[in-house]
Amino acid sequence: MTEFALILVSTVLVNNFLLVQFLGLCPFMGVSNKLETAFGMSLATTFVLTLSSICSYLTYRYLLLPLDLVYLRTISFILVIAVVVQFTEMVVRKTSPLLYRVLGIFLPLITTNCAVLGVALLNLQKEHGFLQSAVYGFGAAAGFSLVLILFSAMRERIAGADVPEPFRGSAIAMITAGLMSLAFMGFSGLIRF
Amino acid sequence: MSMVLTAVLALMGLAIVFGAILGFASERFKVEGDPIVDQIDALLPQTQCGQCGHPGCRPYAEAIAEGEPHNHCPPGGEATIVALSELLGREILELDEEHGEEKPRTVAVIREAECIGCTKCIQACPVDAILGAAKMMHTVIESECTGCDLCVEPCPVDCIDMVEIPPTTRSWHYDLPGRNRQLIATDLRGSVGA
Amino acid sequence: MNMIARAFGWGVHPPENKSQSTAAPIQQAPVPSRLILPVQQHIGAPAEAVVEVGQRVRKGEVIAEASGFVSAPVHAPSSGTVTAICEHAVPHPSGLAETCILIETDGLDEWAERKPLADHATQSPVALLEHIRGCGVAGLGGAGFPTAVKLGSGARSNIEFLLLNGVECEPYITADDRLMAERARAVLDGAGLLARLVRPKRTLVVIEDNKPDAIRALRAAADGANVEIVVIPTKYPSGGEKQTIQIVTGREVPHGGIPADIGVICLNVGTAVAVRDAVIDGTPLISRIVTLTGNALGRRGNFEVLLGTPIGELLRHCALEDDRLDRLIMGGPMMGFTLPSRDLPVVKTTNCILASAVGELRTPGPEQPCIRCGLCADACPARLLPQQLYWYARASEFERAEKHHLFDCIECGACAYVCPSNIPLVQYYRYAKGEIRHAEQERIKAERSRERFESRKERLAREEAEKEARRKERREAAKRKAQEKSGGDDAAPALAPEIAAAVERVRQKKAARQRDDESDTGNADGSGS
Amino acid sequence: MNGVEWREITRQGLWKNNPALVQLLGLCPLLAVTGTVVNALGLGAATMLVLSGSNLCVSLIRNLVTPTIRLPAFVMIIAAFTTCVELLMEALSFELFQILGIFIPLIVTNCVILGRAEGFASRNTPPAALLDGFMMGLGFTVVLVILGGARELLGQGTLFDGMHLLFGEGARGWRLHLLPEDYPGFLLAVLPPGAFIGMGLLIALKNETDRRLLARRRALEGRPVKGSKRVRTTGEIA
Amino acid sequence: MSNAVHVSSPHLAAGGGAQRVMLQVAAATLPGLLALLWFFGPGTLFQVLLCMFFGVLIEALCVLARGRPPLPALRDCSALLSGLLLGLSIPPLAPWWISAVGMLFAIGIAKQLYGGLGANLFNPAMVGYVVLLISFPVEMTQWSAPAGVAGASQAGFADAMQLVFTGATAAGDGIDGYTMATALDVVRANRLTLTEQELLAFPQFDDGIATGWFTVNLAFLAGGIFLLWRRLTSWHAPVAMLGTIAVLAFLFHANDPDRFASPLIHLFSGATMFGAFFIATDPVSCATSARGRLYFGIGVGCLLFVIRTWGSYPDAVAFAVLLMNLAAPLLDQYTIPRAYGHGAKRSSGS
Amino acid sequence: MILNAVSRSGLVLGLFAVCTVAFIAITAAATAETRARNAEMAARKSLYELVPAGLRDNDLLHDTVTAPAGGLLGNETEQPIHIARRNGRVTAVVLPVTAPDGYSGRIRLLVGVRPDGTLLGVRVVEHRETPGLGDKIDPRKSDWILGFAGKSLTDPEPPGWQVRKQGGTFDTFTGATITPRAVVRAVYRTLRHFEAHARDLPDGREGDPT
Ligand SMILES: Cc1cc2nc3c(=O)[nH]c(=O)nc-3n(C[C@H](O)[C@H](O)[C@H](O)COP(=O)(O)O)c2cc1C
Ligand SMILES: Cc1cc2nc3c(=O)[nH]c(=O)nc-3n(C[C@H](O)[C@H](O)[C@H](O)COP(=O)(O)O)c2cc1C
Ligand SMILES: Cc1cc2nc3c(=O)[nH]c(=O)nc-3n(C[C@H](O)[C@H](O)[C@H](O)COP(=O)(O)O)c2cc1C
Ligand SMILES: Cc1cc2nc3c(=O)[nH]c(=O)nc-3n(C[C@H](O)[C@H](O)[C@H](O)CO)c2cc1C
Ligand code: SF4
Ligand code: SF4
Ligand code: SF4
Ligand code: SF4
Ligand code: FES
Repeated sequence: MTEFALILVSTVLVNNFLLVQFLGLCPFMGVSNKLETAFGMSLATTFVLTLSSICSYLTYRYLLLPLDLVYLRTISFILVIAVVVQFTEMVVRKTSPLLYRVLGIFLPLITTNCAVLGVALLNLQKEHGFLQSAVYGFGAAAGFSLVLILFSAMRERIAGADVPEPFRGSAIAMITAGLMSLAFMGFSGLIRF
Repeated sequence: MSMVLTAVLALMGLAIVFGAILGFASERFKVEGDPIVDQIDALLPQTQCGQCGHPGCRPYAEAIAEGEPHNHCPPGGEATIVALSELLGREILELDEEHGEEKPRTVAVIREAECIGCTKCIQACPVDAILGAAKMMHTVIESECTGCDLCVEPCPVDCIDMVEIPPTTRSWHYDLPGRNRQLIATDLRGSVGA
Repeated sequence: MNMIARAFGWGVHPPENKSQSTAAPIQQAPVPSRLILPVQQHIGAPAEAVVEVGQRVRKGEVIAEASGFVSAPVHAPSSGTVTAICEHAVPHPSGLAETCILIETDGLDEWAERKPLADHATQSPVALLEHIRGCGVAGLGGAGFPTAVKLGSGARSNIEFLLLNGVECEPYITADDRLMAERARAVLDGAGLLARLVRPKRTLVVIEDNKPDAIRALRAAADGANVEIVVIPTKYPSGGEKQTIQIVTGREVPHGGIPADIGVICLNVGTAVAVRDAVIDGTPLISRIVTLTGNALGRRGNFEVLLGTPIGELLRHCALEDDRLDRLIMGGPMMGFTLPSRDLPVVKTTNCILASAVGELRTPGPEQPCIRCGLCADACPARLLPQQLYWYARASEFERAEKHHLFDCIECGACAYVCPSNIPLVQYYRYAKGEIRHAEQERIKAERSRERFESRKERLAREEAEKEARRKERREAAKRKAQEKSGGDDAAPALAPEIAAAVERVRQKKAARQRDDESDTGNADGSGS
Repeated sequence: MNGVEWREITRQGLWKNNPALVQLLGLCPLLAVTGTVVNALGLGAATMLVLSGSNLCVSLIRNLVTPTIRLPAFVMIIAAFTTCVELLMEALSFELFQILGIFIPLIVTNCVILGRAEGFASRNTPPAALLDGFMMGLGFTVVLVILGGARELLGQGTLFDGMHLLFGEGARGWRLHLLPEDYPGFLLAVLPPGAFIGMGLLIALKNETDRRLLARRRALEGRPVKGSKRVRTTGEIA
Repeated sequence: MSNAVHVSSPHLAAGGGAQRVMLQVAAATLPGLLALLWFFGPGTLFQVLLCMFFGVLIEALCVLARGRPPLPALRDCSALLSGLLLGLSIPPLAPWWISAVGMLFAIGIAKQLYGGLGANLFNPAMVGYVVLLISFPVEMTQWSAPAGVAGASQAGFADAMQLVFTGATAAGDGIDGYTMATALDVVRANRLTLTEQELLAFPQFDDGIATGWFTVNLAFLAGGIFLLWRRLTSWHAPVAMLGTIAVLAFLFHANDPDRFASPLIHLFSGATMFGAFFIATDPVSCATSARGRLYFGIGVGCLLFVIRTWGSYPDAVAFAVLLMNLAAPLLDQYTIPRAYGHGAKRSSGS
Repeated sequence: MILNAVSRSGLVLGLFAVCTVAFIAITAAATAETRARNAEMAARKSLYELVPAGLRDNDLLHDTVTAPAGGLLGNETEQPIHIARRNGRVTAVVLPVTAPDGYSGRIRLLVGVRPDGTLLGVRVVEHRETPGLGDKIDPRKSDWILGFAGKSLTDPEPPGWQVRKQGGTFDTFTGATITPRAVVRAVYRTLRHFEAHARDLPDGREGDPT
């Protein structure tokens, strides 16, 4: 149990995917303008990330490893992810138009969210088992969501600020992310491997 | 060679399974319709002036949905561009000046004495805001006029003016502080000392 | 007497400056030579003028009739001749003009027949209400809401408290104070009449503890009457209706609701007296008590002023020292607005004219950025976050501002008063509210334009289809005829004249399309007629 | 493809629509591996290769795929190129391969690549697509290298440290000490916050340059004709 | 008569300008500053002056770069206060360029890029501090030894000045001779290996409290009480923060006194009181509503305790505050007070 | 209809898979050898740094015995001890060690020891010490760690196996005492461990201390 708790603390705070590991930054910059959309994106990412973390693990463990095809991991993982994403999108769109309104436009973006593939690859690198992979995926998504939501709330406040002309928009967002990452350095050392 | 073969077979298997799942899902979970045009149209000012290069607001809404830049509507101006940016998740742009500039809201007024009753303005008006019959004097229904000024040009005797809507005590409101600094600084003794 | 005022944390203590105008009793202001009467002096629909230019009117005669449910008639404050019904600047922050009735007084001050409500003690509430409505009584404490409407909705609800608002928390203003001190009896009579209408469980007169004369007078007069006098601590803006209700009853008027929803009805003490005068004396609302104060005036005090009296004349009466004048404010320093000219009339809602001398009002320094110190939030009686409202209003983020309850702001100005950065917060809110209302109107208009555009397009399509059908029919008929006639010879000259005309029209139309600026005379099929 | 088009694609890739500065895509590698010039260059080159190759292939097969499987198909092409580049790098420049770590396989999810595949290559001819891929890749690499250079310089006072990882032993001597030897090193620059802040400053710099260029062009050319694109909503008036 | 048209009510004001608030807050740091000078030598004075100088300079340059007149922006004195607060946080004998870099990030990046006073999301002084701490850890962890600790020697005025400006005294000594691990450093480094008695036997401690630091904290507490009394800041954030630290420290300490420092050490050493009353209270980067500020304070307290106890940093005021700054805008969204008339409050009269 | 769509999507995607995978597989096959060699080289590199070429002629990487977890070496899991030989005789041993008491957690080291108990050298494999402070144990940042070469349990004497601040002979970094202390202690323990187990070395020692 503590092991899973440690994985969670580590992925959410200490080695936050966005601010420390630099994974998933494009959607982080792209869909953080409004709090509502950030929530939608967080939900969608959490779902897909956890699911694809599990699916990638299964593909690796039961297909690539037995056949000695580890070098095909990238292509098979990305395939798994693309399919999980697209399948989720179609199902959500049909079964819950309401949810689709919230999540729909974000789902395709997730395929190219490198956090998703990153989780799958890091699971390999860290030699995680099934449950560990699932928790790692979930933790990564939770960390992503936490920071994304905080960031979007901050951006909403910046929107009203008298930011110097050249810094309006993405430049100040970048700098804000930098200061966030600065603050997150405070967590370093919390988990001593 | 066998290495290549297992690789190909394994991935092909995976791909076929996934392809099949997606193909199945695409049929099973099919939906139609694109509500985004309605949402865009709802944000456009409905002046129907054509400055965006489209015959009316809805065609422009369709064009935006297709990817045309969303900064072509002068009557909507900055507010509309911002709203569209938010809706579409696009960057906020400046109004494209080739399409015109943002001006205060106006209405058409026909100088009735000069009107010859040619009905051309009636044909030009996109919202049927002009009343009149052939050879009779025409008038603009002020509350319906969108201020698109499409009726001005066709008038053969140039009797239509676009006038700014004057504020009333009901429509007037305080401006953002600091907008009219000079005014604030001005000593208004003259106007008060009646 | 049980004390039911509660402690409250919000509010501010601006310097009161009330003693300047309480020295003398209420005096009668002279009848001016000219009266300016806006047809709208209240919330709701403007009244409609029922007099004509040149007509002679007598004091108390109706000159404009109420034009809707929420509306109030206007009466002639003195006798004279109507000289114009025209646009004239009205007392409004914008300084804009509205329809006014101008009367040249004849100095006779000749009353029309006064009609007190006979046997008012036995009259039905409906008759009482009608009488009040007919007398044009509107709230004298704030926004000037037609009193009969308010009482009507009170009479329909189950009212527990009738509050007479004698708080008068604004600095400088003493009109209600003097009224209560000098006409305590009338206030209580009014209260009695109002109580008959709304049948409350308790009737309370609420007064701040800085008006000992008024409290004494009312307590003396109320002895035995079924009215309680509630004294509350002095703090601005406890006189705001919602705040008074909260202090006295502990209840809050729900957002978007009215006091009657929580069993309270709140009227200014002046309004109560106006009701009394209307019912017992048959005097319609033609005058009110106005505090004339400020160091730029040689004579300060409270005056009973005819509505419509030009402020310039009042100021002259009070010996305005022009060279000392700094600001001319209608209302108090916290809620009032500056007047852009002096040729403006006293209206039903004018409780004070403040002519401040240079250096008298501590005006805000230059605006600085908000440091989010939170003093404004501490002061806000509506429990808002003024600093957030300001942030969003300034950035035109109206949606967020509304989420922070912008429309619950009563514009009391307590926040701006305490702001260390001297930010004119209220102006930001007024700007934001105005823009939001404006956008809403634009949206409604856009919606209508869309419908009209669509229906026009439909109509054109229909007409075009019909025309096309007709054309086709004619063409076929022509073909048939031609075939019958000449067996396939389709020479044009042989066509029937009306068909030739039609073909010509079509041809011309096509040509005209190519030369767009050339005008065409064949407008037989003009679509607009 | 004519010269005008050629120039336009180049301009789009390098400046106007620069994937890193304007589209804000591919940020993860951009920030993660720009601690030194050599890392930046290595990843930039790899990305450029994948981008050009996948753009070309996508363009070639653009008429073959149905919308349902478009995404997986494109992704597979990109993944194939990425894996090949990864394998090649592992074979040719092992140390760099280790330093760049998972950011090489992550080229697959570099949004620039899929973005160009979807947005450009699947709608244009192979030569244009190839050029677009190359130019976008170049634009991306240039930003990577600039950011890498700035961070390396501020963080450790050197430039082109470790170039031998990419260019062989001969490049060891390319290392420049631009700042005095006892420069304490501004650690922030090489840590994550420095990457974000540096990127923010770079974007601001581009915005400012653009603004000045625009002002100058406006001054030269004059303003566009206002309202020249208007049409009549109600058709021509007879 | 200056009847400004279209200027809304109110026509009265009680505010004395932002600078009055800032200067009073600055004055409230005086007891703390004096205590620091007493225990750690005159170095802090140079740091404070340098930081204020660079703060004002950088603020002026930034405003000028935007093509605006610098005087109105400087008049509010907030750059001065930020400089003062950063100056109080950095080690007394740090080289002069530390304050320059710190203020560049504090004012140039954390404040002016967001639009200046009132717009910054992060506490400028703490951004400056953290940038310095992670970039120049050597310079930033060399605290002078407090007077009264065995073996501590203090740099005199001239020595301190030379150390700050040239890095060495006239005699050629570096700062090593004057520095010593702080009490919190000792706790951080030894808490897993030593018992409480052994820990408190270090010269940095005296009677279970951190020598020097205890008094410094008391002095800042006094300044803080002045702030609360003058209503220059609301009580919510500092009280919540100190309360949270006290409760957490008490619980853990009671459970295992050898592994977890006592509440007394947590509350009265390092920058606790300074942080509670002068840093966590920065109105601009704090949460907005009273409830938000309570949560903000609780958050700072929790993070401070967690990072001090399990993290890499012996003192964590700056990180804890920055981390909560980051959460403040979201807190604001969810702690909007219930406005008048919202929510069914219908208690009956009397 | 459904079946049609399913099979078509499946087939086209399958086709893509075939092409792309073939492409990858061929590349993989072509580079397989180089890659394997590279990986091996990389793994050897740190060992070779500690054990100069003159001291070995065996396959250092694969000539290992297992060190159990815990004990003086302080490793969390079993780790291989690499043994260098020349002409079949042991010339050096490379021990994996974990220092548990670094400033920010464990520090993993490789310690090279000659059979006579003198140090060949020490290298840091993994650490999380504060950049700019504790990370000077990395030879890329400072030469400090190279100073261990030639030291042994008798040089200096055990009391000297401390950092200078605590009366020992080893320097510390400005502002960082804990990290060097942790490393020094770990190396000292390694030497003690080596001494205790020297007898267990697979076969004799080359060149007894003379
Ligand atoms: C738009 C509007 C509608 C109102 N409708 C009613 C109503 O239907 N019944 C009622 O008793 N009071 C009504 N009121 C009166 C208010 O409850 C309140 O008494 C009045 O606005 C006093 O305003 P003051 O506080 O600004 O002077 C209305 C007020 C406004 C502004
Ligand atoms: C900030 C504020 C302060 C007010 N102060 C008073 C006051 O002191 N006395 C008063 O009678 N009305 C005051 N009003 C108006 C009351 O809210 C309320 O409208 C009035 O008492 C209703 O009575 P009426 O309809 O008879 O005018 C104030 C309104 C506001 C917004
Ligand atoms: C943020 C921070 C990071 C530190 N990192 C390290 C470190 O990595 N290694 C280390 O030995 N000391 C580190 N220290 C210093 C220790 O806390 C302790 O003060 C120091 O080791 C005592 O050394 P001294 O006696 O030479 O001052 C750090 C201190 C701080 C404040
Ligand atoms: C009570 C109070 C506390 C303050 N604390 C800080 C602080 O911790 N750091 C800082 O840079 N400025 C502080 N300031 C000054 C000012 O608010 C700060 O510079 C703004 O963040 C700049 O926009 C404080 C001001 C006040 C009134
Ligand atoms: S410019 Fe705007 S208002 Fe005019 S037609 Fe186009 S969309 Fe409508
Ligand atoms: S009246 Fe003229 S300006 Fe008004 S809507 Fe019609 S055409 Fe447009
Ligand atoms: S009182 Fe003024 S400075 Fe303070 S928070 Fe409110 S608006 Fe901002
Ligand atoms: S926000 Fe509105 S209600 Fe609150 S104090 Fe300011 S003006 Fe008054
Ligand atoms: S590059 Fe990582 S999400 Fe785009």
